Amino acid sequence: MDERLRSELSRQGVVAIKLETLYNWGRKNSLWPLGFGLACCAIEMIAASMARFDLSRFGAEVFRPSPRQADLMIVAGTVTKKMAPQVVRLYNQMPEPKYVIAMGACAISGGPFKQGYNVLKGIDRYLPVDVHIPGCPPKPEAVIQGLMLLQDLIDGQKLTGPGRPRFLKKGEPSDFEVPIEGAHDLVPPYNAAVWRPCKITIDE
Amino acid sequence: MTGSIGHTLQFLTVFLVIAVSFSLIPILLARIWAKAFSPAKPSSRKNAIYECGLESKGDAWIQYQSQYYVYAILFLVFDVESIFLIPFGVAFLELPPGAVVAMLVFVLLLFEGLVWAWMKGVLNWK
Amino acid sequence: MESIEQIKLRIEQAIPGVILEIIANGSPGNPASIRVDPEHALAVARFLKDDGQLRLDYASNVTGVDWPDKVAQQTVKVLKMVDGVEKEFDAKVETREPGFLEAVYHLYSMELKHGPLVLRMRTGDRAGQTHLPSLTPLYRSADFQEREIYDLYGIIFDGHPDLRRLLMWEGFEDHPMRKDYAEPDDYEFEPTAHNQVLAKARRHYPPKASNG
Amino acid sequence: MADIGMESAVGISAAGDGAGPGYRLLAKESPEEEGRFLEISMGPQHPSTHGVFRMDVLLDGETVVRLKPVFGYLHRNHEKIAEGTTYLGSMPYTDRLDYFNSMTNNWAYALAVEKLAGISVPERAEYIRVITAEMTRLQNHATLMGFLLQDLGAMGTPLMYAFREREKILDLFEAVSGSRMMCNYMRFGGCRVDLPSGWLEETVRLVDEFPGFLDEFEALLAENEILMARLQGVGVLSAALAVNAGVTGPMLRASGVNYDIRKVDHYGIYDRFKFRVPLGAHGDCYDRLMLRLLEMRESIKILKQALKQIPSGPVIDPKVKIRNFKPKPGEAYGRIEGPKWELGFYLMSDGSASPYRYRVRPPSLINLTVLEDLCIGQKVADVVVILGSVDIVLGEVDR
Repeated sequence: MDERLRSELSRQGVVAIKLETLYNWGRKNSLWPLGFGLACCAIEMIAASMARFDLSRFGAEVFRPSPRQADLMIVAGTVTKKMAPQVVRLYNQMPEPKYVIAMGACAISGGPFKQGYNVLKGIDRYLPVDVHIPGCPPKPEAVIQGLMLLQDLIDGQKLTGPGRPRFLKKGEPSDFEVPIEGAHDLVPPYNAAVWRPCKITIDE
Repeated sequence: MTGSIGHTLQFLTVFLVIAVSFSLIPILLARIWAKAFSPAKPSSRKNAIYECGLESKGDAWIQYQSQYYVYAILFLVFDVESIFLIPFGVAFLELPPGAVVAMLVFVLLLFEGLVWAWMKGVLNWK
Repeated sequence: MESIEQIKLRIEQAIPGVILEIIANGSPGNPASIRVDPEHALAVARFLKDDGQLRLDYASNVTGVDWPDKVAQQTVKVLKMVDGVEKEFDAKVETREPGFLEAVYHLYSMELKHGPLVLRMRTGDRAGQTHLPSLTPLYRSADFQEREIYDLYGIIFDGHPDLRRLLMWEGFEDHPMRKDYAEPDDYEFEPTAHNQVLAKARRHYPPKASNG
Repeated sequence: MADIGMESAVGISAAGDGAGPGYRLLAKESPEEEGRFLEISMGPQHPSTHGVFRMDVLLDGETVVRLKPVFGYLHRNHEKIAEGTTYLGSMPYTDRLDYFNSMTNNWAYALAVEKLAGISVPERAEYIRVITAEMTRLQNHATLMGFLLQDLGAMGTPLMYAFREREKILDLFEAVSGSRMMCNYMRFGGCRVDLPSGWLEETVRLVDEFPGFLDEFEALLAENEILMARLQGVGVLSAALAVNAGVTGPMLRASGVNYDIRKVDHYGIYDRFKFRVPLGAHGDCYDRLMLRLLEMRESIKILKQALKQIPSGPVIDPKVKIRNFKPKPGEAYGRIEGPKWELGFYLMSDGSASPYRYRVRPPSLINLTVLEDLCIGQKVADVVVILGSVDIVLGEVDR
């Protein structure tokens, strides 16, 4: 099915597309985020879904309160060590094709509150993050650009073959270990299966 | 004669088959799709009870108050009543006055039950 | 509002046996504070609240402060016998002042609309005796703030109706706002721009001859 | 003053003596009472709790028997970090305290440091501070009404109107300070930069249009039967309990106590403007909502006067050292009437560049002291509305 034939057919009013494209097109344009604001970034997320910046142009303005009906978790704000088990438990309870957007410097790496004793230095210690939106808080336009980036990511997902996304592979886990609140810190401090710290050598 | 009746019955069965298959095919497709493409991965963490992000403590099988049961019964009674009223409403014009009186008795009987429950104070929450 | 000395005198008359101390405030134009001994704190607070001229019925702010032990190094002349001859040596002597925890109350009056009276209470020391009387029975606004001080500083408020940790999770054991709190070490090196700048600096400047 | 007892009438003692994780509200469940009470937690992730705030509610059917708020899910250690950075270094952190009103947070912190170090502020800076603070009050009250109506069930539509007005004000803040929400605009002794050209005319136009929005909202809200049925008589706060529990701001004035720090402390230049302080009569949720509407009208009056009288001149006191700013040892407590309530900063300095103790008076945390008293006996749906009318922000509750 080369391009010339396809354009010829489309001129006759016949649309020929792959099932994969249709499947991804449908999912990409109806991402339902989980109504789950943590801090200041949540206000910018709400402002992005309001009339002026209008997240509903991308089909993502339905903020579902319960994780069972959401397929996109926007971690908007500082994840504290007291809140981390809840965030991971909510992620576990979401149905399978689910994505995580780490919105704001706090969710990405602890942000301005990095030296806090009760602040988790980034949600990618416990959850696989798909899109990072830097900023403190990122402006609503940045939130929309982050969402469009996620839509491109979904667009490129394969249905078959080794390049399949995580949720289509049998062996890949769909939920992750929930940390427990220990005596001095979260136990375990990070999820080794998910978190890939950057390898450095301290040169003397 | 029977052929024409047999004929209309066949006509009905075709419609029945189409209706049933129209509802079953998407479910079948979804099942095939799940088996072929996205494997199911049930796990205890995923099926945990959702309680605002917290771990749910205690089990849900506790003895409930009888008050809830009374509300449920009253709702059920009036739900069933509305089922009877629907065909009555559809065939209202062709019905003789006797049927209207019968339905009136039926409705008033239930209404009297509600008034009694209200007077007895079952409805307001103690 | 009267001056703080007058208030001190009137409190001493009203409550016999109370130990009051006025602590000056270094910055200009800000009120000095009164330090009360924990035993009479509740009685003093009740007096301040019901007194006709003061009517301090609004505890605006309750703060915990940590004063760690002060270790002062002094050099002292010491006489020592060295093979039969007395010689003077100066030896370093460490004098250790015991630190304490402090609760500071800012009391205002909503009725007479006048300024803050700063009330201070100090605990015995930072480890064993960290008990202070709670003012929550008098000022309900101190309820959550005292729970927060218990959580972050470790002052146990006697008489508080529901003393639990406010901000940290219940299983947490340390008191994080103390000056000597050691954070769990979850340091994560981030290759930021400074890293390249550091490497470039190292290449440019030869390492110092005696890096001891 | 009657000491308001903590135990509720039903005589269920607080089970928790710090009893480990899973603090249970219900002390001991005798067998025959097993199903009587239902303990649920409107937990950290809940559409009604404006952020990560958790309430453990004990229910008898629909009515609330006990309610214990749980905090700490957004405890970001603002005070511990502030003890590590310089005075100016923690100015951007104050934006993130009450992330709806960054201008007034900055002003409160700047006021406290100016009190500590004895710094004077030039005229024009005072006027700019009053103008930006009153505009913050406008957008905060508009957003509050939007969220309260969303709690009542009007999903989204009133919030759209409120955010439309808020966006206009945020554009002006972005023009003057560079960022929509996190302005970081005040400095000790004035403001960072002067107003851009055309900003004042733009603000005058906004202030002239704003009453139109207010009339529109008042027409929608004042005589709306659903609103009156749902809000009147719900969550009544008595004046005595309000004063004793340290409640401040519009919630206190809705109970009839005339205590507005702009009139009590005479900070800034509020004495030059004629404005009135609206007071409520019943102290219920309806009064709190309407009070905010009236306060917006007063803010517009202040803005009109300030915009006419603003002089030209320096925006910051040139004598103030920005680089290594080391105030003399001492302590100071500065507070302002924020859009939500009294926001205070208590600073202790030991002569070094970073504060020895940096304490933020968390007004939303203290206003929540009375949440249990307001909610006992109400229905669960009313708990959501009462929390909405208290108008908390989690960045400030947990700091």
